[in-house]
Amino acid sequence: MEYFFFIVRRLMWSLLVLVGLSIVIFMIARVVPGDPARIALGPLATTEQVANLRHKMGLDRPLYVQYAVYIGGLVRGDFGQSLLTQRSVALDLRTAFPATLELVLATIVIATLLGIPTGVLAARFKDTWVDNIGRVVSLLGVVTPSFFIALLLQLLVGYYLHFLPVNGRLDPSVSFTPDITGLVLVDALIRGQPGVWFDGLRHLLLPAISLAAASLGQIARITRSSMIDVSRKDYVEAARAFGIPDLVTTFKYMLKPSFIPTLTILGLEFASLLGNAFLVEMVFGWPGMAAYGVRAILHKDFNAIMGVVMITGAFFVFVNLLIDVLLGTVDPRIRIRGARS
Amino acid sequence: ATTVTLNVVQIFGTIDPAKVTDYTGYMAAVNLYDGLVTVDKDGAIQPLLASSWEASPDATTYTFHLRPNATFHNGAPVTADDVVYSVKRLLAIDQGPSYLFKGVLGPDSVTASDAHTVVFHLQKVFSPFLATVPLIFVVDSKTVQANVKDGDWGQAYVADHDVGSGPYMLESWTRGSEMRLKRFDNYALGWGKDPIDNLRFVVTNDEATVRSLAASGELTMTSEFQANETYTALAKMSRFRVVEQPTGTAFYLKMNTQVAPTDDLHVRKAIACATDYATIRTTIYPGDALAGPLPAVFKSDYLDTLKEPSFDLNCAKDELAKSAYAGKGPIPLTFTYVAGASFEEEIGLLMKSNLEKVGFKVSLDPEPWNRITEIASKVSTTPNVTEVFFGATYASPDSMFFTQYDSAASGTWSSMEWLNNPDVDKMIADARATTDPAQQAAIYKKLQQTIVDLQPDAFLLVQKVRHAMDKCLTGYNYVPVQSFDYNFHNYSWTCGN
Amino acid sequence: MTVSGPNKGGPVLRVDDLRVAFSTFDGVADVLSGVDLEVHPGQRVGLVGESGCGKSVTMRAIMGILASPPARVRGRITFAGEELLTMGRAQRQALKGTAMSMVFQDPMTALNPVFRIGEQLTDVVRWADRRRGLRRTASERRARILEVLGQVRLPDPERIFDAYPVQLSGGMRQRVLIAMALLNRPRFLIADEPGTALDVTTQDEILRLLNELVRDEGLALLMITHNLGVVREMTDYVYVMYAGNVVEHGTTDAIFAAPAHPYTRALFACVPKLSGGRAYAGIEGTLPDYTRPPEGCRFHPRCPHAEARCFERPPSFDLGEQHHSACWLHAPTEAKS
Amino acid sequence: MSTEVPLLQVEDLTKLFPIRRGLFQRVIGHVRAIDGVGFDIRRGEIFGLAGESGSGKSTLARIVVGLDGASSGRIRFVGEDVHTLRGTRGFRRRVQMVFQNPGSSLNPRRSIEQTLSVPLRFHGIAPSAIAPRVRELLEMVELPASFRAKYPFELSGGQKQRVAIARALAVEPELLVLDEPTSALDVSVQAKVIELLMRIRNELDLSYLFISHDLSLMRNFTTRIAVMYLGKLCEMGFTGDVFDHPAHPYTQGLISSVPVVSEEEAALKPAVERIRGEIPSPANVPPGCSFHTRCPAAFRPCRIDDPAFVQVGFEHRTRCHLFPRDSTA
Amino acid sequence: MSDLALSPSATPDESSRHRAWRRGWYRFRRNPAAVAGLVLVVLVVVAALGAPWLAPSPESAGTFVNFGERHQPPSLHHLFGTDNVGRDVFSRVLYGYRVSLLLVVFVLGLSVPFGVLLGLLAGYYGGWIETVIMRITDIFLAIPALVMALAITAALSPSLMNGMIAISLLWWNWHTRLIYTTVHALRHEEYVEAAKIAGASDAHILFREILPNCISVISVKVTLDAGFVILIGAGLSFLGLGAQPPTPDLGTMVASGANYLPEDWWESVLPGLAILFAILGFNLLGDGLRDLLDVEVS
Ligand SMILES: Nc1ncnc2c1ncn2[C@@H]1O[C@H](COP(=O)(O)OP(=O)(O)OP(=O)(O)O)[C@@H](O)[C@H]1O
Ligand SMILES: Nc1ncnc2c1ncn2[C@@H]1O[C@H](COP(=O)(O)OP(=O)(O)OP(=O)(O)O)[C@@H](O)[C@H]1O
Ligand SMILES: [Mg+2]
Ligand SMILES: [Mg+2]
Repeated sequence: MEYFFFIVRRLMWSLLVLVGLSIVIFMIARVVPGDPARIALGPLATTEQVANLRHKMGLDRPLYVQYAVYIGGLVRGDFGQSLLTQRSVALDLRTAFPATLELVLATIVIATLLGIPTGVLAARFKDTWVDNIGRVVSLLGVVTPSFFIALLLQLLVGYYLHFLPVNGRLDPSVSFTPDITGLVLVDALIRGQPGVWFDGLRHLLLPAISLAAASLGQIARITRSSMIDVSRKDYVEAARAFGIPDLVTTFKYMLKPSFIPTLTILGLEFASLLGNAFLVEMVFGWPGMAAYGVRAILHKDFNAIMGVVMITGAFFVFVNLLIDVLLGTVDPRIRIRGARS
Repeated sequence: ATTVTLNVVQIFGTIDPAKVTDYTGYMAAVNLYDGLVTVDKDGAIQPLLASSWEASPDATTYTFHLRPNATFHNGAPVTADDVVYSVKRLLAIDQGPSYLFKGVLGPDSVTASDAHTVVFHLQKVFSPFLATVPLIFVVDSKTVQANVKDGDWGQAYVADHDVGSGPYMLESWTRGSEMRLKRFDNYALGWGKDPIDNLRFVVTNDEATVRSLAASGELTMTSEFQANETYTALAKMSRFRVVEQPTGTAFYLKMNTQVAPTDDLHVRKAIACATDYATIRTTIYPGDALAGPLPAVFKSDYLDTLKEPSFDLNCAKDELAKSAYAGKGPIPLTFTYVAGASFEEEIGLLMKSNLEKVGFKVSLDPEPWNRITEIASKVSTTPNVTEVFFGATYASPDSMFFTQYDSAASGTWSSMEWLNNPDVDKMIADARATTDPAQQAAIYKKLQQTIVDLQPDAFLLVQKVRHAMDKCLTGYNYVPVQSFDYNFHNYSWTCGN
Repeated sequence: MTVSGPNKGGPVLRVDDLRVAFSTFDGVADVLSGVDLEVHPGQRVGLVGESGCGKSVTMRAIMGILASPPARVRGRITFAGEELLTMGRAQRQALKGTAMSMVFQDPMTALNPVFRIGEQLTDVVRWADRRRGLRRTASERRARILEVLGQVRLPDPERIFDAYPVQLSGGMRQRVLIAMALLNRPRFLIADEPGTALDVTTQDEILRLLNELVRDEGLALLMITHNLGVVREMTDYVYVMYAGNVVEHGTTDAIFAAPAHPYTRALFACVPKLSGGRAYAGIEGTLPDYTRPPEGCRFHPRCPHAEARCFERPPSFDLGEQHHSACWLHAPTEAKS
Repeated sequence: MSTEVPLLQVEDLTKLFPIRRGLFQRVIGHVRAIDGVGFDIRRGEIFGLAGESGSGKSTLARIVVGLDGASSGRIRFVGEDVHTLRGTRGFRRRVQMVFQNPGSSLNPRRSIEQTLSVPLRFHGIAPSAIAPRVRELLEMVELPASFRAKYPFELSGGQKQRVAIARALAVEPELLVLDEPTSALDVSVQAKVIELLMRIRNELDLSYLFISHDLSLMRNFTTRIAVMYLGKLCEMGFTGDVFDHPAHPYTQGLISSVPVVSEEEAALKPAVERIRGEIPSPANVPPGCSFHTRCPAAFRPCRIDDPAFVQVGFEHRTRCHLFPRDSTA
Repeated sequence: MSDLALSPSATPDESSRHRAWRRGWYRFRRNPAAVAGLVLVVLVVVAALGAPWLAPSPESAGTFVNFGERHQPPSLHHLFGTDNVGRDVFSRVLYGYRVSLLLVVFVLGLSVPFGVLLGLLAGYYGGWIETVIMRITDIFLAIPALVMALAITAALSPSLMNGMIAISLLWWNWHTRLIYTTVHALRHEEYVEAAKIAGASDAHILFREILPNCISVISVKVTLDAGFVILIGAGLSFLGLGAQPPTPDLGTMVASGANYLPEDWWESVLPGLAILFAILGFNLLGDGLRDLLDVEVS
């Protein structure tokens, strides 16, 4: 019960964070020099046309009224009109978000599937060559700018080896609209189109790897250090002293508790993953939210900027909420006491 | 089926013909929609939905006779009522090209005299009127009316759906990444041999991506905005050829004539002299010489006695010495170009390097395009110098002069000179009120000389349009209006399927 | 108090000249420099000494849980006639938690917080079974666990089985730790300061429980503590340790009756007595730095009786009646004179 | 009974800590960390406070030195209400504290001199007088003057505790609160520290509030002793009386569970049944006599009524139904 | 473990501070990664400070153009080749380090003191001060730094200065959080309470007792941050929102060089490696310091 309250409290707090976020971003968007009405009307519009549109868009009303209107819209899932695409931002995001989601999910899968074993191995063979290699690889992942990895991969795998495609989500010859979940790989499976699935995978690989490098490195590092921390705990010594085999001690008695710090830090790390997605999507022409957002920013498309930031923030907050729930499943202390220890 | 894949460097904002303003938007619109008339490669007006038309002698009434067999993509016939509705809708929404018709057309100016005849009653004489008609695209009034929400003239619906009669139909559109069109079999003008069946516009301004798309065989045609290196790289691939044509688009350094220091004619002349035209034209951005405000494609109105400008740092120093700002240390100068366009940046760097040699202190401020349109709206925020391309929106020198130099048009990116010169204004108005081509030409030639003397711009070059395209793709011709050259009805695929 | 003689078919555990060194920044820390001790079947042996004197290191060396760099272990540890330090890894692993078992000190940290008590105990049984080739069903194992949980007088073993450590109080966890040690019916048990983290009353209870269990099961016990009172109440035989050396050992009665070594005597003098009287004083100085231990008797820099001889290491002198002291004061010649 | 005003008077002191639960973390109850505690400390005396972990000893100490406020009740220092004194330099200066953990009671980043000069600086001692005073303090706790420049990591536990004592003495307090000052030390070190404390008290005429759960130590060190259980005093009296004739079953149990090193001591332990189980959570104090859940002598009334704190001998009081109010001698 | 065994056996003439440093240096030296990090950082700093003397073509960092020598591959003459306007990439990289370090100094100089101060206040005082500060911090933490920096620079119009301001606006919260958790753990340390009893003022306690104990955490975090600030800054300029031409910014160089991939790879790959080196250096150094000072900074 306390755990349930804990989650509910986190949920409410998340909502509050989002409200705060909306205020911050609304302020930023409104102090931006630039007139949305003029932008909407295009370069040749007359002053009179601009004034009319400003009125129609409510830009001549006091700031708090504008904010109230905006929030009112948000509650109904309405992010307003994009100036650039001339249609509802919500609709734009509905196509852009799944693309980003697919990329981020693939990234997380790659990063955890490779990162955790790397970290565990490095901790298990601490100070040996296994550890050294693991540490170098994970450090390189962390310190290399993701856009640089993306460029290098494009260069090596795309241009020189002609191994994998370097642009977009699907081959131009493939005509497929992911209209069920929005995720190409999932929708292709549902629709039973293995060709499309394979093509989607080929397109997904390089962006996902570029993006995963940093998270992978971070996961490996955290896993390693928390495994080492855990390995100094009495209960690990106890497991050893009771003759429980090394493998079981490592993968059961050490790994699970070491998930606790790993998960906690990953939640925060997720923000930088989303940030990097912005760069990687640009490099690979991935038609996701980040590409949409950067374009919105470059074109001062206010509603779109706010929409992107809000969705990104909500995504981040949601993931952290999810992590809290996961933490609860890993750590009975949270489940029982209903608080992070 | 043949598919043409080409890259566009900006995203499609809207495909609503009443709201389209930009080059990219017209690429879609010209394929999805038809106007009453259109423009050919020489800027001449050609029949489209209207098979013929006539103007009243006083040039205030135009009557268009519609083709009887034209249908919209949903099969409904194109009627005079659709035309009337389309104009009303354009004026009511008051975006897109509607500014062209301010004071020329009112909501009741257009009437249908029968199912296939439309009459335009102009509110005043406007000689370039016929040249503006290609921008009025006809929408299927029934479908639009059926989808009106809260009196929005169907904006929400038309934003996503094609309601035109053009040669291609919208198949799918992923905003920000690609748009696919497919051929409209029952197109009124019919189809010749080897038509293009499918069109795919891929949005990317990344040179590397364009090259890799080309290398992998995905790309049929590039945009006209690629970097030199890309054209060179593609030309090396056996599949491609680079098609190059002179255009009606000129590339200017627009100088703000109302703020220091570019309010001084000598400063402007100094900048013009310090411009390394040859390097720009040959190395950075291939183009033809431009002597004055008007490119040479406007043959009959072009003043051919103007001298090509030349790069001369001594001249620049001399002019600067004559200016009011001389002798007070380096003269600060703001210089803006479109962020992300590498050739514009290169020109900026070149200009900075040369200008600083003669006594300026240049600050380079790349800005995104939208931001440029924004800062252009006020004298005080308009930079001293801005790199700007300008091409005619409709096939008349009026488009070049009015929009750039008339004081009535100031406050837009195309008039960042803020010229505000009464002589210039008068000449433009005179030309508009004349229907006699010879008289018009005389006025335009005088106007060109006047503007050159005022030096509101450094005239960099006439753009050459360059596309790398598959050798099988033929039919490309430059059209001096918007992106009308991307009307794929004119193209064919000569290699069979 | 049962006094079990040292020679009932040989010792269960015999430690000979155990030396443990750690490499550290300051050099090599010679923590244990030749520890000898014996534990006989059914005997309860105490290992007592100040904090940092090497008690836990001894325990870890015996259990084989010293991390091998930085520790270097030499000497001989014989368990039930078998040499532990040279035996195969698997063989040694097989002994842990079965024939020799241990009770951990800190009930708050020795249980894994993210697994249920039952699961942790089951693993202990399961892996021991596997190594011993024992085939037991899950329910048999569970029955055994519940039995032992009952043995340590935990109320409602079923509930404890399904509980997480956080749900138990310190005293209950300490009982679980004892149960864990007893699960596989060991012959020999090491307890490192059991219950010191608990309150006096609880500690008292735990010690009594342990004492009873050891006696009922006929176990040999090596009890590590710094509390002389506990030693007196819980053990039959005592080793007193100082700075990595056993300085005195003998039956509990003998040592408590007449502590011989100056260190032991000083230690006794420090203990406040329930009878009051305030007659106690500390020991000057501190434990030596193990990287530069004093030569000879390691206690001599703090010893009021120190003399030239003390720069040589004294052997263990027999004081009779199972009482030995490693001090030159008790050298036979000296003793006679 | 002396007529002199006691140094410290604690009257009916209560300290509640809120317990928050549920969706909005509302206060659903209170931990009664201290519940109606009253005692006096006389000038020059060593007053011992014993009890199991969680019984509220540290909380009481913190309130006495003014680190925390009480929920209700009153503390007087030399007759003056501490609420009016609290926070003022005057009171601060007169009551000082030594903490339990020598490892954490010295700031690892500050040299011994810096640590010792803090109280001096903040009690208006002239900067020039600080250095000599520091030296004097070190000498008082039997540390060489060279220790001034050292950092805590270079000191042994006993040495650190001496520095902590020196810091407490810096401002010449009258009462020193010692919260388990030796429980983290070895017996050998403990003996030295206790010796020091005794000497200082004699020299400076100090009074101590000495908190510990080591009863043997209490027996040797304190003048009077109070035993606390779940926030309440259950027995109080002169040390000798309490040890020789423990009245409360809890006190008896405590004493009997002390491991001792000699037969002679063992004989002193009351032959009573052991105390069972562990101390209940102060968030959930049993009704009636709070000890009844563990008391070997509990009978019906214990579960219902909270016994009064009655006199069972000369200045010897206890809180147990075995001693009804009228049995006062 | 007891620290008794480690206590004073050093030679008497050696001050204890000195000994602590020596011991730290010994541990540091035994960590090859940390030494490598130190070397890299020193190289980067030397390159940045010495750019005018080390760069073969210092004018390349300024308004210089030479269209005759554009896109030259690496050679002895141009170690890293030339870029699209014929500037020497190597020289620009050296100057680029100046920009990166300027960014680091500015951002951390602005945000660390601010963040630390807030963290101290929130951690020490608790109550509503804590609630307000930490909740605001949480809001800022919920926004990916790069995304927010993008939005802010877009608002302020792109330039190096605005980029720095944007990043600073986002950076403080990490320090607030870190210091808050540290202080939160420290505020009930007995030495803090002892200082209170001794009558010390809040300012004394905050800045003399608590702050010094946060220094190792802060210094490790700052070192690691230096790398991440460079990383974010590079990302920002990669998108065209950071330093503007002709400022020799490494991120911008990668971005504009990317237009000439794959043929003229050196224009983006070499500046990219240069960024990598700097970040790697700070990270290795930070990790080394963390091991050395044994602190937790996540
Ligand atoms: N892994 C290690 N590396 C270096 N030195 C160590 C290590 N483990 C223990 N020591 C040292 O060995 C000495 C003895 O430690 P040990 O833990 O055996 O003491 P103890 O007698 O158990 O003390 P306590 O009563 O405090 O538990 C200490 O000085 C300690 O510093
Ligand atoms: N700040 C606090 N908030 C809530 N409860 C508290 C707080 N401080 C103390 N308590 C509770 O008050 C009770 C008494 O605690 P206190 O520390 O005074 O006990 P103690 O007798 O000193 O124990 P120990 O011997 O372990 O030091 C405990 O149950 C404790 O949990
Ligand atoms: Mg130990
Ligand atoms: Mg306490």
